[in-house]
Amino acid sequence: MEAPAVIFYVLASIALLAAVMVIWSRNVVHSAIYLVLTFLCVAAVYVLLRAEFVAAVQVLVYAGGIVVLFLFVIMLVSLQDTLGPRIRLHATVSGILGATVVGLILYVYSRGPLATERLLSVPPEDSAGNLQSIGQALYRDFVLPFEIASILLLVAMIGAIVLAHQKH
Amino acid sequence: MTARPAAGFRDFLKMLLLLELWVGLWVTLKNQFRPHITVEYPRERVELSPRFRGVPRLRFHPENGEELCIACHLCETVCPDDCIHIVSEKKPDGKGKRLVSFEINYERCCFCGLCVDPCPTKPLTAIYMSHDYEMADFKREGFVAPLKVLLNGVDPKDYKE
Amino acid sequence: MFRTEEMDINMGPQHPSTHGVLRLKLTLEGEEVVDVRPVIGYLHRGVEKLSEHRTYPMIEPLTDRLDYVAAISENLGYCGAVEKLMGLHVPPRAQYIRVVLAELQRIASHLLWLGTHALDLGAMTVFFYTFREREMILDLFEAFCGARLTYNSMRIGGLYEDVPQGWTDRVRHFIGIFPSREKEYEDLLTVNRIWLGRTRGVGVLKPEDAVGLGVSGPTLRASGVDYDVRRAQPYSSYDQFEFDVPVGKNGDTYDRYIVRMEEMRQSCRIIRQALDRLPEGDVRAKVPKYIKPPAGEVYHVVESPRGEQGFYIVHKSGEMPYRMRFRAPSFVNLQALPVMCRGRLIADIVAVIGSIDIVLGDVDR
Amino acid sequence: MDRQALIQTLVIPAAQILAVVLVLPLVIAYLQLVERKVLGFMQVRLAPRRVGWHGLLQPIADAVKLLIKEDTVPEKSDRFLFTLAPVVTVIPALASLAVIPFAAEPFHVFGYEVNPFITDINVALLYLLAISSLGIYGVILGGWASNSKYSLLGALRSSAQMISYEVPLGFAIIGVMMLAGSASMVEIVNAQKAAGVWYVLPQILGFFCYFIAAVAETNRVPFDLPEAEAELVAGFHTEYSGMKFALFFLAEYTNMIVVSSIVTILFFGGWLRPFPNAAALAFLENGWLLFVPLVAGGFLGWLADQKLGGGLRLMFAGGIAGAALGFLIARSDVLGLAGLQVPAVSGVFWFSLKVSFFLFMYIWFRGTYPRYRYDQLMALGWKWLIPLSILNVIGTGLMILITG
Amino acid sequence: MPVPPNHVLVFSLLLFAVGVLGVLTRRNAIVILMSIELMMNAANVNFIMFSQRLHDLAGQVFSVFTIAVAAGEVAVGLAIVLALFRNRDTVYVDEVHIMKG
Repeated sequence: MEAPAVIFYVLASIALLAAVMVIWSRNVVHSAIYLVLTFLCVAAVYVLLRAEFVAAVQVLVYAGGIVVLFLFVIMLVSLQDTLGPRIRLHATVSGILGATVVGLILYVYSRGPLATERLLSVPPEDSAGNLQSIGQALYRDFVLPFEIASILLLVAMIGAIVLAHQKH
Repeated sequence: MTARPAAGFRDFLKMLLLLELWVGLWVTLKNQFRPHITVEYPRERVELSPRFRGVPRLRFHPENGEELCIACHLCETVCPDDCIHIVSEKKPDGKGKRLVSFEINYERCCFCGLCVDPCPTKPLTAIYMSHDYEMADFKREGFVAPLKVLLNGVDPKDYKE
Repeated sequence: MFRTEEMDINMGPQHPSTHGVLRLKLTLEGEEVVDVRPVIGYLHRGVEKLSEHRTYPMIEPLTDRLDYVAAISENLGYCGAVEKLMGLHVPPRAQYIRVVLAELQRIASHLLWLGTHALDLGAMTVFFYTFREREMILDLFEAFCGARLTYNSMRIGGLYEDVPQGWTDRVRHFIGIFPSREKEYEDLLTVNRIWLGRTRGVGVLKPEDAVGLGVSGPTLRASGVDYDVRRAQPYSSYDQFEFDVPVGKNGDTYDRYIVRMEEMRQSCRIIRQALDRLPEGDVRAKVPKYIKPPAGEVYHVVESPRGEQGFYIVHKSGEMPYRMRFRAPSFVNLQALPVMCRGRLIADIVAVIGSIDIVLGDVDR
Repeated sequence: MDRQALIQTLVIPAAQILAVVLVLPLVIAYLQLVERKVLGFMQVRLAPRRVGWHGLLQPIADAVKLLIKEDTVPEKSDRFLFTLAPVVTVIPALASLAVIPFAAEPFHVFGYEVNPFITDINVALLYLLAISSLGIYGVILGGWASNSKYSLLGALRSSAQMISYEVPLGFAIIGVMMLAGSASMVEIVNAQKAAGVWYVLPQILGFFCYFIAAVAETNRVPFDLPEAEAELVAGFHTEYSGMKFALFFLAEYTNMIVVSSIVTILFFGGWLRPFPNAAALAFLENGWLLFVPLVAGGFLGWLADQKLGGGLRLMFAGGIAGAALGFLIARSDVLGLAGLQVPAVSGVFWFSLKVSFFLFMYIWFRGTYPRYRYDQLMALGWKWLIPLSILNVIGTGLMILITG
Repeated sequence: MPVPPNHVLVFSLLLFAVGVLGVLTRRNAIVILMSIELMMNAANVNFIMFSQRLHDLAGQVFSVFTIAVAAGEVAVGLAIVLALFRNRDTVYVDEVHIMKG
C-alpha cells in the first residue's frame, strides 16, 4: 500500500473512533473534544482528496466556530451530565434494522464498479488552481445558492439572537 | 482643569488618526532614555538622610567614652510599644541612679523615635536613632538587644550576591 | 451576553486589585455584577481602644498606621485635635511647614493612587512613573523626619524639629519638575480612548447619594459637591493660601481621576505659596512635659487625601484619653462601592475600587 | 524511492521541523528576556540582572525553575482536559510555523537544497486561519477544566474574544490575497517584489485591521482580558503551574512570533529589502546595509553609555554583535568564507529585522496602554474592525477594477 | 490517493451510522446536535469524494454550503437548547413535554 492510503485508513479509523466516543462519553465537554478530533481527521481526509479549500473551511468553521459554540453553551448551562447513551426497546429494534441496512449498503458497495477504481488515478488538474476554481464556481456557477446560503445564515443569526437574548 | 474632549472636526480627525495613542507610545519611548531608578541593593545602597530613623541605639560620650544614659526611665515611659526595658540601681553614693541593664526588643519597636524626644542628656541624647536597618535574624532572641549591642551595634552582616 | 445562573465569586482578601485585604462578595450574572458586599475587618488592630491606654504623645505613632499612605495628614489631624483640646497655639512657622508637609503628602498619596489605579486598569507603566516621583517626596520626608512611610512627623504643639538645611530648596525643585511629569501621566491616560472608555460613565455616584452616604474628599467633589474642609473649616492656616477646589460634574470614575489630578496641581500651588511666605520663628509651642489636657471633648477634622479625616477625643482626667474615635474617610467612602458597582461589569469594579482610593488600614483601623 | 528523493521528502522536512521545535523555545525564552528588559527600560528600571551578565542567563534559570516546579492539579478539576489544554494550545501555535517562509533563497547543506521554510502550500493563508482558530481550545478547556470561577470567566471571555476577532482577521488579509492573486506566502512576497511596493501602502487599512485583530487574537495588551491579572487574577491559567504553565507561555509567544511573521510577509515584503526594485539600493541585498545598524548600534551604545550606563548597553551590545555577525556572513563572498549563502542569509536578516520590530510593538503596547473592557473589546471588534476590514476588501476590489 | 472510492464511502457510511446512533440513543440535546454534525460531515465526505472522482467542483461547492447550513443549524439549535435550559432547567429532550398535547 502506498503512504497516502495508509494515512487515509489511519485517519478514518481515528475519526470513527472519536465519533463513537462523541456519543459514548458521559461528559459533554469530552464529547465536544472528540467531535473536534473527528472534524480534524475528516479535514485531513479532505486534504488527501485534494480539497484543501474545503478542508480549511472545515477546520475554520467546524473546529474553530461550531464546537467552540458548543463549548460555550455547555459552560453556560453548566450542568452535571450523568446520563450516557440509553438503549431502549425501539432503539434496539431500529438499531438492528439500521445495522441491516448498513450491511446491505456495504454489500452493494463491495460489488459495485467503485470497488475497482482508484481515486486520483488520473493526475488531478493543477492544484494551485483549486482555490481559484472554487472561487469561480462559487461566484459564477453557484451564485444563487451562494446568496441563498448567506441569507440563510443571516436568518439563522437573527433567529439565534432572538432565541437566546435575555428577556427582561 | 482638563476639559473633556469636545466633539468637532479636529477631534474627530484626532480620533481617526489615533493621535492620543501615538502620544502615549511616545511617552514610553522617551522614558526609555531616562535614567533608571533601580537601586541594586545590596550592591548599591541608598544614601540615608542625616535624620534617618533606623534602629534605636545607645551611645557613648564621644570624648570621654562614658555611657551617656543616666537611667532616668523617660524613654521607657514614653515608648508606645513597651519595647524598652531598663533596670537601674541607686548609685552607691546615693546620688542618682546607675544603669544595670538596658534592653530594646526590636520585634516590638516601631521606629517612631519618641524615645529620643524626652532624653534629658541634651544636646547629645543617650538614645538615638541609628542608621542601621539591616536586622534580619533567624531567631527571636536575636531581636532583643542588650546593652552591649545597643552601645556597640551588631557586627555588620556581610550580604553577598 | 446570555443569561446564566447567578454566580457568587469572592474577590479578595487576596486579590491583586482590592488594594489590601478587602474582600468583596460578588454576585455575578455572566460578567454583570448584581450585588457587591464588602467584607472588612481583616486588618483590624483596635487602634481606638489601644489609644485609651496611651498618653497623648504615644498615640501619634498609632495614627501613622491608620491611613499608612498619608500618615502626615493623620498626624496633622491628630495633633490638631489635641491642640484644640488643650487650647494650644501653634507657631506660624510650624503651621506653614505642616501645610507644606500635608500637601506633599497629598501629592504622594495621589501618586500612589494613580499608579495603582492605572495598574488595575492595565496601564502598568504609569505605576513606575508615579512611584519615581513619589520616591522624591519620600526622600523629602526622610530628610525632614527620618522615616519614609510612618513618619510620626509632628508633635503636639508644633514640630519636633525645624526643617533641615536646604530642604525648602529641594521642595521647590520638586514642585518645579512635577508639573511636567504630571503632563506625562496625562499624556498616557487622560485622553487615551481606552482609559476614557474604562472610566467615563463608570461607577457614577450622584451628588445626593454621595452626601447621603457621607462620602467625602475627591470622591465627593467629583460628584459635584463643592466641599473641602481646607476651605470650609480652615485649619493650620489654610485660610491664608489661595487655591481652587476642583469639582467634577458626573461623579464617574473619570471625574474622580480628573479631580485628583487637579488637586495635585493645586497642592503644588499651595506649597509654593507656603514656601514663599514661610515665617521665621519657633516651630514648637510651649508644651508641658506631661500633657494633661483639661477634661472635655473635641472633634477636629482635616482634609486628608482621601477625604474628611476626623478625630474625636473625650478626655476626663490624667494623661490618656477616655475615648478616642477616628472618622476614617476610606471606611465611609467604601460604603458607596455597592451603589456605584451594581449593574456594571466585573472589570468596572476594579476601576471603581481604584477610583475611591481606599486604604485598608484606614477602613479597618 | 531512491535515496535522494527520500532525503528530499522526508529527512529534510523532519530536520526542519526538529530545528523549529528545538530552536523556538530558546528564541522565546530570550524574547521573553528582551520583553522584560525593554519593559523595564520603558518603566525606568533595570529588569533582570542577577542571573548571568545583565540577566543573560535569566531565561535558562526561569526554564529550569518551571521544569522542576511542582505540577499541581486542582483536586476537583477534570484531569484529562486539564492536562490536554496546554498541549492543544501549543500544537496549533507550532503548526502555524510550518508555512511561514523566513526567506526565499534555499540554503545549500551537504549538497542538498534546504528551503528556509518547511512547506509552501497554495492555501497557506487559509491554513493559518484554520490553525489559529484551534488555539482557542487550550484556553477554553484550561479555563473550564480548572474548575475555578476566575478561570471559567477567563475562558468564556477569551472564547468570545477569539471568535469575534477571527472575522476581521480573515477579512483583513483578503485584500492582500486579491492583490497578490494567491494565498501562498512565497507567492505573496514575490507579488510584492513584482509590484515594487510593500503591500502596507495599498493595504494600510487592512494592515491596521489585521494587526489590531492579531494583537487581540494573541491576547496581548490592550486586549489581554482573558488573563487580566487585576480582574481575573490570571484568567484561564490561574490554576496552572510548572510545565503546563510554561506550555501556555510558549504558545502565547509563539503566536506573537507567528503573527509578526505574517504581518511581515503580507504587508511588509517578507524577506525583501526596502524598495525591492530600486536598483540604487541593490547593495542592501548583499548586506551592505548591515553596516548601518553596525554604525548606528555603535553610536547609540556610546550614547547610552554616556547618558545612562548599565541597562541599555546590553541591548546595543547585542545589536552590534548581531549586526557584525550578519555583516560577516553577508560579506562572506568578499571575505572568502565559503559555504555561507549570501542571498538566503540576507533574506533571513531582513525578515528577522521586520519581525523584531513587530515584536517590539507588542512590548511597546504592553508598556503603554490600559486594558479594554470586555464589552468595549467586543464593540471595537464588531463595530469598527469588521466594517473597516470589509470596507478594505471593497476598496481593494475597486482599486483592482480601476487599475486593471 | 489510491484508495478505492467505496472505502471512502464506507467511511462516510459508518460516520453517518454513528451519528444516527447518537441521535437515537442520547437524550442530551447538545449531544444530539453534535451527532447531527457528524451526519453532515459524513455527507460532506461523500460530496468531496465524488467531486474528486468526477472532476467536478460542484461537490466541493456543495460541501461548503453544507458547512454554512451546519453553522446556521448549530446556532439556532444551541439557542433553542439555551432557551430550553432557561425555561425548563434541563437539556434532556425526553423531559420536555411542552409540545405534547
